[in-house]
Amino acid sequence: MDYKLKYNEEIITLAVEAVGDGLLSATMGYKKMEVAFERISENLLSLRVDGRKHLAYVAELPDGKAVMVDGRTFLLADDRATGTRPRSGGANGPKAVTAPMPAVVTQILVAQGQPVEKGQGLVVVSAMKMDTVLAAPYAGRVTRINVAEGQKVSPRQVLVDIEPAVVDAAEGRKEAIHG
Amino acid sequence: MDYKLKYNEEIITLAVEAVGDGLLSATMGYKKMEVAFERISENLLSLRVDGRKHLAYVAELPDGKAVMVDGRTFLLADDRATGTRPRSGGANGPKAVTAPMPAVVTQILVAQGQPVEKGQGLVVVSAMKMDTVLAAPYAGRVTRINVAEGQKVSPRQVLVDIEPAVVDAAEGRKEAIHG
Amino acid sequence: MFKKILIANRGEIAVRIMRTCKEMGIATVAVYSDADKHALHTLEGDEAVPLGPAEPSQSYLAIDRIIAAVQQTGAEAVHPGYGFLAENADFAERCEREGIVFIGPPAQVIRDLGNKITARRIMLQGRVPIIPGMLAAADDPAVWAAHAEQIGFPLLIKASAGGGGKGMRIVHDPAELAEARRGASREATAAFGDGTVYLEKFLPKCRHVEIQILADQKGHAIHLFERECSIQRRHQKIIEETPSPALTPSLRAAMGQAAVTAAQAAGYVNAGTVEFILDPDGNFYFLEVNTRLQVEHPITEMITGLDLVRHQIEIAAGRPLALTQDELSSRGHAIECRIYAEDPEQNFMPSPGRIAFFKEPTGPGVRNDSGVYAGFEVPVAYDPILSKLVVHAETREQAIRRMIRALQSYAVLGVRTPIDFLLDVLASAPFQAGETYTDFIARHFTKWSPDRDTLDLAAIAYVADTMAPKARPAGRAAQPPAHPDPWHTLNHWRL
Amino acid sequence: MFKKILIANRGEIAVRIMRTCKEMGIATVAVYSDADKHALHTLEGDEAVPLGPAEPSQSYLAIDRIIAAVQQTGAEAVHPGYGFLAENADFAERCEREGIVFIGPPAQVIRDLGNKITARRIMLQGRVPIIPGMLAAADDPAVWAAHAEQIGFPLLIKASAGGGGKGMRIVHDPAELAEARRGASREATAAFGDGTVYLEKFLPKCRHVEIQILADQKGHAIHLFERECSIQRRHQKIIEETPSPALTPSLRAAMGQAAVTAAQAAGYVNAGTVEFILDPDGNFYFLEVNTRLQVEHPITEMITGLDLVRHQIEIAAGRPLALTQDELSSRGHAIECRIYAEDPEQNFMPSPGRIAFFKEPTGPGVRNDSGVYAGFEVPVAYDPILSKLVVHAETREQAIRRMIRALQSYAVLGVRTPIDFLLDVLASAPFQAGETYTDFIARHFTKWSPDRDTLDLAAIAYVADTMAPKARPAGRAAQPPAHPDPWHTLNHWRL
Repeated sequence: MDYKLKYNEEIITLAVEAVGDGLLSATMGYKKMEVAFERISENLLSLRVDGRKHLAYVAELPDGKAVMVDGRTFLLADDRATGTRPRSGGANGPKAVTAPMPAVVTQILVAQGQPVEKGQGLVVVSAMKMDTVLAAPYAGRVTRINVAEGQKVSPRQVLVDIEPAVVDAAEGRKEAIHG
Repeated sequence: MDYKLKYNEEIITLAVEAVGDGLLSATMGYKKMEVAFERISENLLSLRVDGRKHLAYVAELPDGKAVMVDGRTFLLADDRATGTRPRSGGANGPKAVTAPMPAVVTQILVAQGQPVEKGQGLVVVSAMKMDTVLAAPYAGRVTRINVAEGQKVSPRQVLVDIEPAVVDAAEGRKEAIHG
Repeated sequence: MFKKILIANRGEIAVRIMRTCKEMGIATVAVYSDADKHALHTLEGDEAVPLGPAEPSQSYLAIDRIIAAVQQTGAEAVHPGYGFLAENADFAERCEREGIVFIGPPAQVIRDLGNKITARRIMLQGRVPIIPGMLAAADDPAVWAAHAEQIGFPLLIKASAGGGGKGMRIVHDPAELAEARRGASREATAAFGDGTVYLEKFLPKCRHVEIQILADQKGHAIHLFERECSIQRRHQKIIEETPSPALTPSLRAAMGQAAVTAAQAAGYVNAGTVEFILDPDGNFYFLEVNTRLQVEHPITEMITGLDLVRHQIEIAAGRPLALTQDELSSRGHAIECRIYAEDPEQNFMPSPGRIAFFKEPTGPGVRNDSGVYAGFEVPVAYDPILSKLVVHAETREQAIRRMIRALQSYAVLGVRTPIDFLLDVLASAPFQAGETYTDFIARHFTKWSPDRDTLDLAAIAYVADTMAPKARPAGRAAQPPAHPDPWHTLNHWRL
Repeated sequence: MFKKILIANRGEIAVRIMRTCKEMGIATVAVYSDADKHALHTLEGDEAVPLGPAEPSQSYLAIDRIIAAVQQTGAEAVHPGYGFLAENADFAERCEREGIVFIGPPAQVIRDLGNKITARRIMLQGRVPIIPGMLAAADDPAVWAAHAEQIGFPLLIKASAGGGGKGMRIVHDPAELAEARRGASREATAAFGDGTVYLEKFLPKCRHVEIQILADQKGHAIHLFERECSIQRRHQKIIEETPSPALTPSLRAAMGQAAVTAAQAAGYVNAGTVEFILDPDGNFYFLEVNTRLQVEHPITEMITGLDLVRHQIEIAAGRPLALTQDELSSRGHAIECRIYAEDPEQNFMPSPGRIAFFKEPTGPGVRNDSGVYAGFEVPVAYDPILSKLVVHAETREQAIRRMIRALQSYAVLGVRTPIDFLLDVLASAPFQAGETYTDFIARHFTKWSPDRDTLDLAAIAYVADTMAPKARPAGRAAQPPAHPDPWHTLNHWRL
């Protein structure tokens, strides 16, 4: 069975074969690993990967599972559940600016109908004593502002809709990487 | 609503009236208490009893709930679920000797059919580096031995059946208390 | 001694103060905003008074509401913790006026030391070394130009009311001076309502070393050695340690004495911290006095064996400080890591949310002062500190190893933390060599990203978690029969 | 230094040893019985080798299997912890023969000191004060009678191979002597396979005070001050503290010196403990040497700032002990409470079972060395210690208050513990006055039962738990929409 796990903007592919009770064989790229696993408690697993022991703490979150191994924590999501997410730009690219975390809108820097440049500040949100400027991911025109100053916003709530200017997708992506 | 809670061999009776969301009025004997409560997490409750705050940790166990308040832990069981349990002796009294904890039988001191005195050692069990002699709770005759030396036993497993000698129930109880 | 203290703060520092109060037999009053109804400090206070909405101005900074809570609960003293009202002279003054003991220095001392220009003048009079620079506010550009020339470039413009890097500009060239001054002043006005700025010499490769002091109401003052706090991100400390790898015994004695002199020059009372800049040649310069308990106070507690909060409360209650400088000694080495809800991959952006799982490190020489628990929703409204992880060991090398072990066994799932980033800092050669300068993160860790090998393991753990059957039933392995014989042998074991 | 160490033990002590190994960069091998497949030490070891069935004789006491595990994993040294094989001279000898470093004294020293009569002779030669009594085994009843008359009644009969109170009898009258001797000898034979018993003067109102020692392979020995361990139930310590409330500085120096002399007289190497009986007049007498790490070692670590396990390993690796007596000092006051799975209402009967919920105390000066976790099934087969709760504070009074706070915030649900009993002992007037004699529990706490007022609160909590809706869903308060816009603003914050 193949697993596609999303980590940040990246997809990690594992070919997994159950080879016994609590035993599996996992292939990642050129690396093949023999794994023994056992659940110790709700959030704790004991693993043996190619003969080496590890403890893994796992918790279910709304957007995936948080996994901690050897002091390092990763948020992984089943990509089949969430759909592939290209990094930015292109035909499947964003049409909106969303809130990255629960925050309060402290300032709106643009007006409806206004053309904006890529990287131009649109909205200032405040969370945990820190102000953050949310910037336009591409050039375009503000079609709608969905929030008011002082309003609380949730993760991924769409704050501003932007209609993109016609731009070559490949170039847009390149710019994003160099930005 | 009345709660009958079993604590050791004792029954604690509470008359409880829900007086609002997260609010109840509890009467125990002559004491009446106004209680506000709120669940903080699966095992943690915040209580306000007659205006004083307390934190209570609660866990479901097979034989009741363990409750910890201010560093003191009690095992309480709903008596309606378990039925009343007289302390010892009398018509409803025990007919058997049971294991008090998971243990290993190290020695059997009596034989089937043998008459035994009250307090006479019947079985030695070993748990956690400590040997314990299980004694006859009353005089009688061993009708059956259900275990063998070296056998592992579980809490409340019946180890030895005893048919009681005819004895005045009231006197039997008195002796048990003075013993 | 006080019978009841109100803690005008939240989170881990409120919890930490309550613990000492409880040990002193003092009842505690927690205050909380709507966002903190289920916060640990709200749960752990003997009483808890709601203040109002999450916004600090309407809760933890609302002086009237806090004073009302003190009066309503009959508390005799207020501990401000750090942040919020801890260095607010108006609040301290209001407490004085209302007959409430403020656990900190007198209002006038907070006011004097809160103004950096005033503080510099006090230190100069007390012969405490200060960074070359201005000693009075000035409007005239010619005066600025003259000072600039005399001090020499590069220069640093600082806000007199400042803190947290706001209203600060580095100036490399005379031509930039006027514009930089205007920009800094504008920023200072916005941040502090006071646009006063002044000039200092800029010291590029330096360390941030601070000295903990304690002073009682009779004027007896001592120092509790130094803390090295050079590892910072966004002008905020993330790793602190003591002793400083840079101090010799004679430099330690000189800086300690300077801090005591500074305290006495300012008429200081209670616990405070004198911050210094230390240059690579061993010259040190007064930076500022923090007139409160510091986030990093536990490392001083570890090496001295003292409870600083207890001493704060005793001093505030008018007790003389029984400790003398001679009997104090620094034992072993202590390190603190601040564990924030933040994302080290995203420039330490805050990462609020619900903590789904929380397992704290334990063991010899490990202390974790936490303000959260599994199930708690870390609010958006406040500084996202979750806990301060502190270790103590015989030597610096052993303390580093101990901190690495502690970080590796610290599981916080549900919000992002810098635990893996901190692991890499502690394991790095420059940190281990003690090359802890204030530019450390910018110099060595700007392009940090998480370990790839462990990511592979995490992916395997994800799959294993999906495949492994979920938790076994809550009951014991061996269930008792449904209607067990009621007689309990246990009662007869004493026969 | 060793690259890999096998820990021939289980539970909290195995976990505690592993932590130091990890900090020293030494890989650890856990061994486990069938009952400990999911034990914390099994999980935390870098490797874990199964030994066999739960019965100690087939697992943790099975020398052949442990030696095989060492050889199979390539470990260079074995740490025996305490209990099991820790004081087994045959095991130490076997390790020596197999070229495995045994982290403890040489086999011959364990053998000499394990025989109490031999140990008494060694101490006498070293001029260490011993309790008046016999110095050789004797069969002749006339010899016994003569000794008895010379020593004077009451007398104590002890097993030469003894420990844990087995083979011990107090004799008040010459007429009882012969029968008591036969009984003690029978018990000693059953327990130790050696029926040798001897006579000592019985000291009724006394304290149990022990001195921690460290000795390297070059003969350099130091002491790390005392531990007062008088609070015992069933001849087993439950509360230990240091400093002892009974010791003056001169008595401490004298006992410390006697312990170092004892160590040198016995040719001692590694960490060990010299136990003394201290009478109310300040006379002290050698009792025995424990040739291993003690359960209560953490309180010594707290007041000295040293990691005893690290020093054990360094000494075993042949390193000279760099510490000198002069530079050591005892700072503050430390207390340990042993948290067993046992029922203080039922004569401390073991209480095995599944731990349904486990919340450890934390905070300044609090350390909990635990070997369990929520969900773990405490096995029936072994000593039911769950953890050692240790506190450190500036004074004895503060340490007591700190321990009370820590115990009050320690939640262990699913097995019975003595936490509430310990709370009452710590709060009692005789404990607070330092009247800690070995008869303390029998004298003040035989009729103990739990607090009734808290029982009422617990009943209310039971009802509230039944009425309060169960846990809210695991997700965040604000759920994202099912198919959110995939673009993540976060990635663009650096623009």
